[in-house]
Amino acid sequence: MNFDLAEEQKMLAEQARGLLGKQSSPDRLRELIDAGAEWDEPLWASLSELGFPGARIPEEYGGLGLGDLDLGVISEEVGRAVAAVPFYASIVCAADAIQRFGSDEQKEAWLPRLACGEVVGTLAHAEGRQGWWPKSSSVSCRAGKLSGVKTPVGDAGIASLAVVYCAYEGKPALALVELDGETVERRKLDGFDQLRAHYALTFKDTPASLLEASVGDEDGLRTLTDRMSVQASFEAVGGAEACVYMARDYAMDRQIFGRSLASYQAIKHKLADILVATEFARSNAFFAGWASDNAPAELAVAAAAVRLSAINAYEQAARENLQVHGGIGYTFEADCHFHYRRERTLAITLGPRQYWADRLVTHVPGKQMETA
Amino acid sequence: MNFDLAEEQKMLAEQARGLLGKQSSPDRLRELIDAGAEWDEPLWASLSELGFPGARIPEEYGGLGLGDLDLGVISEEVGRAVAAVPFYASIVCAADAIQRFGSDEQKEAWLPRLACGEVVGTLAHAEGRQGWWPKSSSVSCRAGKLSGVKTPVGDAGIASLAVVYCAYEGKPALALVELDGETVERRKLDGFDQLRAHYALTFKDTPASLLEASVGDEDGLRTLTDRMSVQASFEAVGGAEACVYMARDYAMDRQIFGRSLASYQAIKHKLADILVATEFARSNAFFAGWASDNAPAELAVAAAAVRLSAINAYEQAARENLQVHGGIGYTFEADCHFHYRRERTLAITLGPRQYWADRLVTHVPGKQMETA
Amino acid sequence: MDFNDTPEEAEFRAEVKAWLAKHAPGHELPPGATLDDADEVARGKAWQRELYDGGYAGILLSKSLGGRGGTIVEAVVFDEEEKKYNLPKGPYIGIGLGMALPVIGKHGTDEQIKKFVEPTLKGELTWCQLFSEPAAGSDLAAVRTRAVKEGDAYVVNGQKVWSSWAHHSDWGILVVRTDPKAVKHKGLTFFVVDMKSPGIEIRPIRQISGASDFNETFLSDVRIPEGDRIGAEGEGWACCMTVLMGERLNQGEEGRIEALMQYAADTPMEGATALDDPAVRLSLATAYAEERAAKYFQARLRTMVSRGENPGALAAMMKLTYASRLQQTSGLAMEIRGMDALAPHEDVIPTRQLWHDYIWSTALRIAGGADEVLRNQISERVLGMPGEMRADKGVPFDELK
Amino acid sequence: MDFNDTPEEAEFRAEVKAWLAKHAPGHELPPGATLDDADEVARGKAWQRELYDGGYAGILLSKSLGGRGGTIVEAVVFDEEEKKYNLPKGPYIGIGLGMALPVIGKHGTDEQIKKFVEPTLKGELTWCQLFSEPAAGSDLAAVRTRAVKEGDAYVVNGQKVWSSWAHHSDWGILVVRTDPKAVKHKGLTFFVVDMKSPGIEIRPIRQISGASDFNETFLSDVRIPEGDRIGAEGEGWACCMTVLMGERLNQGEEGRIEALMQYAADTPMEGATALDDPAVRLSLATAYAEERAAKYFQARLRTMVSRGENPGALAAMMKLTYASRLQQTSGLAMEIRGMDALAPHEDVIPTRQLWHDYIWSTALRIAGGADEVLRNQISERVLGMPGEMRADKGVPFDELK
Repeated sequence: MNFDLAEEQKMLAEQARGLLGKQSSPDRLRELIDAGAEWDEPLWASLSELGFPGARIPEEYGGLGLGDLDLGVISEEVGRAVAAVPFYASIVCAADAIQRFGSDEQKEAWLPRLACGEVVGTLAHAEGRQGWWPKSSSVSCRAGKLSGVKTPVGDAGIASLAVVYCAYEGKPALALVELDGETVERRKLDGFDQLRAHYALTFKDTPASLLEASVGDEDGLRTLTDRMSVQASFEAVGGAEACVYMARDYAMDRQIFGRSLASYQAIKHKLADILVATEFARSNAFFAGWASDNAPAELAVAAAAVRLSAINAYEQAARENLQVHGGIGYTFEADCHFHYRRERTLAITLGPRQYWADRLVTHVPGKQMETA
Repeated sequence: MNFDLAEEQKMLAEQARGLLGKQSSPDRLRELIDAGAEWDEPLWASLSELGFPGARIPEEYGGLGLGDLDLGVISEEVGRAVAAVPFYASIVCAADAIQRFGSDEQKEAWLPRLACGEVVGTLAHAEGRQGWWPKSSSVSCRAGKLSGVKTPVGDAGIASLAVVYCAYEGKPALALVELDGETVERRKLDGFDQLRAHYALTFKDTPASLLEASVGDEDGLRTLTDRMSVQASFEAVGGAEACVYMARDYAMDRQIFGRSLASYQAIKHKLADILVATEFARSNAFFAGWASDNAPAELAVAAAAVRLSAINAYEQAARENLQVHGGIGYTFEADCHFHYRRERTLAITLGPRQYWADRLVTHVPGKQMETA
Repeated sequence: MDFNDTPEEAEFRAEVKAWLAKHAPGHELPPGATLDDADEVARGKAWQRELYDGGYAGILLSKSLGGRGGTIVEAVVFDEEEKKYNLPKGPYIGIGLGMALPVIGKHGTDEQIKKFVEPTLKGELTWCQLFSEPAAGSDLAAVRTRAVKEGDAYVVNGQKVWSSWAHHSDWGILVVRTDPKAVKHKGLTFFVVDMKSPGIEIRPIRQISGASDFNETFLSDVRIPEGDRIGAEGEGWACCMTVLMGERLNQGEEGRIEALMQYAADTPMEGATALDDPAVRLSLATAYAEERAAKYFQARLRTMVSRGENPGALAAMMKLTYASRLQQTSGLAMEIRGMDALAPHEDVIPTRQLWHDYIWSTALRIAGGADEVLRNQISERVLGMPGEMRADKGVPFDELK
Repeated sequence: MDFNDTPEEAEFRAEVKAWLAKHAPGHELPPGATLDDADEVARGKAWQRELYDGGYAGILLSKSLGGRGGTIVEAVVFDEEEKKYNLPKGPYIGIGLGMALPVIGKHGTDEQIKKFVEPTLKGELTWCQLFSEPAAGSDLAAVRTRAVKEGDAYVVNGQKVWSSWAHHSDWGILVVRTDPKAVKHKGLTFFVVDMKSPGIEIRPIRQISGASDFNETFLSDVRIPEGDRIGAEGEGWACCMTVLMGERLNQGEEGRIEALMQYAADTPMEGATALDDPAVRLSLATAYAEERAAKYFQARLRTMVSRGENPGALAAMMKLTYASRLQQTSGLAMEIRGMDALAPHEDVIPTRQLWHDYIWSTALRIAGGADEVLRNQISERVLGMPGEMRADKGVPFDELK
């Protein structure tokens, strides 16, 4: 029994944190927002040089062939920095979908280009108010052509490839679509997160190639979302921890009524509780990352548990970090708002709490209940 | 607009509080528990002398003919003292049911005796695990005879009269039953609340008289529970306030690390939050009590709102009062435990939060949703 | 207890309704319009002038000061009726009526009253407040902006923050330190300052919402005539208390949770709507119960005020709960709607309102008494618990670290 | 990261399994049995003797002291396997192994080690702790029980509370004040005391649960020989820290929330069960996620310990969350079951367990570090935030009010 990261994983985290700390500072984030940028392209190039996008992609497809937990430590650092890169969309979602459901040809065509960061992909699952993964998709795939609307789709402005959740012969399926053609209309939406752009994608007889293994594989699609949950939860843990220490540092510096703000029990206990929530969420994330590779039968419960605990932790952390900062936290010049907005993105992108509660209860060992 | 109790109501509260403070001290409660008593009979006699049981019963039936808000201020004092009297069972529930659904004969037969406290009544609605008001009751009423099991029924050991929720010709109904006959088996249950006994009642062809107006009147039965909710919520508000001030007083006295325990922000903020919850719950109770008499169309929402806020307040108050007391709070000699147990009784007797959430959402003006 | 109007109240309401029906429609803003600031201020002033002419400016202000000398219930009734129209009501008007006039009325000289009250009531004079500083927020008495007497004027240097609409205000109410050798609360003095005075520089603060309706105000050798000092030197803290203790009985807004219920009902979910989900129902019903409680609690406070009682720190309960509830429920509603709430595809308006609320709630939890400060007030002033241990007690300001 | 046993761990587990299969069944308690206290203690002692003979008493205790000198992982493995049997394990054994032996081992003399360690490991000697006092709970250093040296003995007077099973223990570990002129923490001294000494009177405390497994212990002129002092005079606080800092890595129990899910599933609700209600699901799933997190967090701490790192205040997180979770979820489960949970009609056992948990959680939130104390520890020791302002710092004990 050894429940800690391996040395190599710690080095990976350190490397990622070092790079992101240098290239993705809060001032850089402000610069990007001011420029209306959709992403931090130079940062993505640097991350790609070090092989991060390809971390979990098999070596035969140009990746490093590492595991889910390794990817998790990178996701955590991306979350800590609120980095404006399509790591989640392109790697956690799109590359994973291709890896799990694609044919050899599809893998050969796309995974190497995703692994080196040259191509950015995304996964288009939501359909507006119909939900994040509507039971039956209104986007249809027929005879190699895709039609319908997916919205919102994260990072779809910089992606040239989308894995699209659709209906094929009445069954749920994933299809690969190149976004640069004329049959795709990309409409940038006004979004809540200033560092992750979302689009509405309208397909009109757009050429698409099915990921054959996905057709009708509902369990497989749920496992894909489990795996997305694990990585996004690592992101949330990184963000939550950043908030705790940002608040702590501010409170230590700030004097109020002749005392350090950090000496007030209201502030101490608030941060203690959030630290507990964060460390607990991290513990669930560690297990989920481990189970994802080593105990797939436990993944459903682990992914649900980490989703519920990580989002709770990040929600508290993002809100109370701003609160501890007081008025200054409400200014664009302070760094609280990046997390305050990103937290909502993660919470909502990961699907409703109720979905995960159902998934958890249904899969807890010894229980034989139906999904509601 | 005047949103405060009238002078007479304040006097009523003061009178009740004075009497209960004197006769129903914590030491008296300990004495009753030690004696295994089911109630405080002398206290009930004193309350009856002052006319409290008959407060809301019309003057023509020997009561004082006061309103729901008046009854509420008495309920609040009963809750503050955790008094071991069947005020809720006999007056809030049984007498109200008879008053609302009984024939003139039934009212004449029972209300005067309930009003003067000579007879104790109770309302038997729950059926074990089937819930507090099962959709279709398993207790049947046929040709003036009642058969089946009701459990648990509060104060049924001291009651000689029960209003029983049952099925009559397939419809929900209430029936009056005298409990002292041989066809009723009363089994005392081991219960959580040491100051309010609960029984299982088994009826075998027990003579019963229907409250005719109740037959099939589902809306009427729901209104009855709304009215029960209002009064029990007042009880909860009284209990919650007692807890806040008990905790405050203890903290002011207790020295820890060379300072008053009350000077710690963790304690101050905890009690501030509970006080807010209590004052808010009281505000909802005031409105609900007022609406119950003056704006019946608003009762459903008001009863649901006060149930949700009052139980939340009392739950927090009962738990944190004990916490503020530390180790001493865990002893029988301290006074925290009366509230800690009674709070659960009120929370659960008032039915599931979900029931009230449904009732509220369904009745909020402008909404046209179905009850789930 | 009675929720209905008394006959007198009903009469007043009828009178107000009639007056508004005649005068308000001409001042209403077009629905959904975004005006430029100058236009908004001009419209706000015009409506205030209308109110003045109708006898409804300063309902609570005493008659001797030129107000109506009305009751709290009349103010509430007027407010309820006025809210039925979409009228221009900005802080530049509200600060004058709610903060400047009470302090001038109580601590000012007859000349000052004469100079400021009527023009403010008429909407001719707009106000901003210059209280908070970067190192003096919750701890307002820590202000460092200095005023030094030179002849018949004070020379003021320092920096103020969180003054709303300073760039569109005529005058400011200002608290500064005149005696750094005195202990913190004792060395403060209160002024009114002409915002066009030389040496005043106003810079917008960029907020996390994207808006810049708050400012930083830099004061460099600003000369304020002695005649614009309110009260005596050293009376600044008492003046601040007059300002801050003003009626805060209007905190919170009703109807928010009903709107969220509607939002949930407009969100499809597995053949029904999100509002049919019991977990959603329970969350929204609980929030609704709290919102209703706030409404009735407010009514209790108003009843107290109408009897001449001071609700004191009880009023803090309204703001404390409103801000948290706004944050929690707007965040929750985004989750209920799901991904469409991150970047709505159509029907953008209600979702934008949620974003606004979710962001604005953070400011609300801080401004006008942070959550933690309000909990202190409630525990100390309502429950009588001990004050915080202070390291600044009795220490001259310039010896504090 | 690996949740599986290493080959060495697997080997140890196999060995333990085999040993337990042979020796444990004879010591198991009949299911649902309630024994009288004396019988329970006798059985507890017998099982401890069996452990000793098998070489499993004091797995973590160093070999030089007569323990096994095993690793934390071995202790965990043994614990996991032992828990599969319903064995008698009372505080009278646990306090000896977990509190008395570590402090005697670290601060005691060779004679003391010789006298106490082996009999305790063998289960021949049982222990209670005499630390808390009515005015010294969270603030343990405020103890007032006095010891005055007279010749070669100390005469002790005072009152201790919350000693569990004091009436069935042979010896007690005791902290008292020997120097009231010294500041609070400095005037304390640590002793072991024979519970049969004249002058010791033990009275049961009546708890809110109805049980009386805790005691008040009154000490009146109790003479303790100098040889039973542990460490030097004034070293009492250091000894207490050794006791209290002992591994608290076993806080919390798994499987609670699964049991509540089953309880909900056994509760009918509108044609389905309570577990089918989404609001119930969400509450229980969230609690389950926290319980799981605690399990893996504990595993992280154990990994730290197995590397010789000290988790320090991190361990407080386990207890803090466990106690609150127990209170919340047992209360919630009662609501889920509804009125039957107030006074069950049949199938009483799971409901009684909930009552027990709901009551016991209040004790857990206080004992061994109240919630508020643990939050202080986490913020100060893990986050490095400032300590509380203290009025007792540097003041001689007898000058404190």
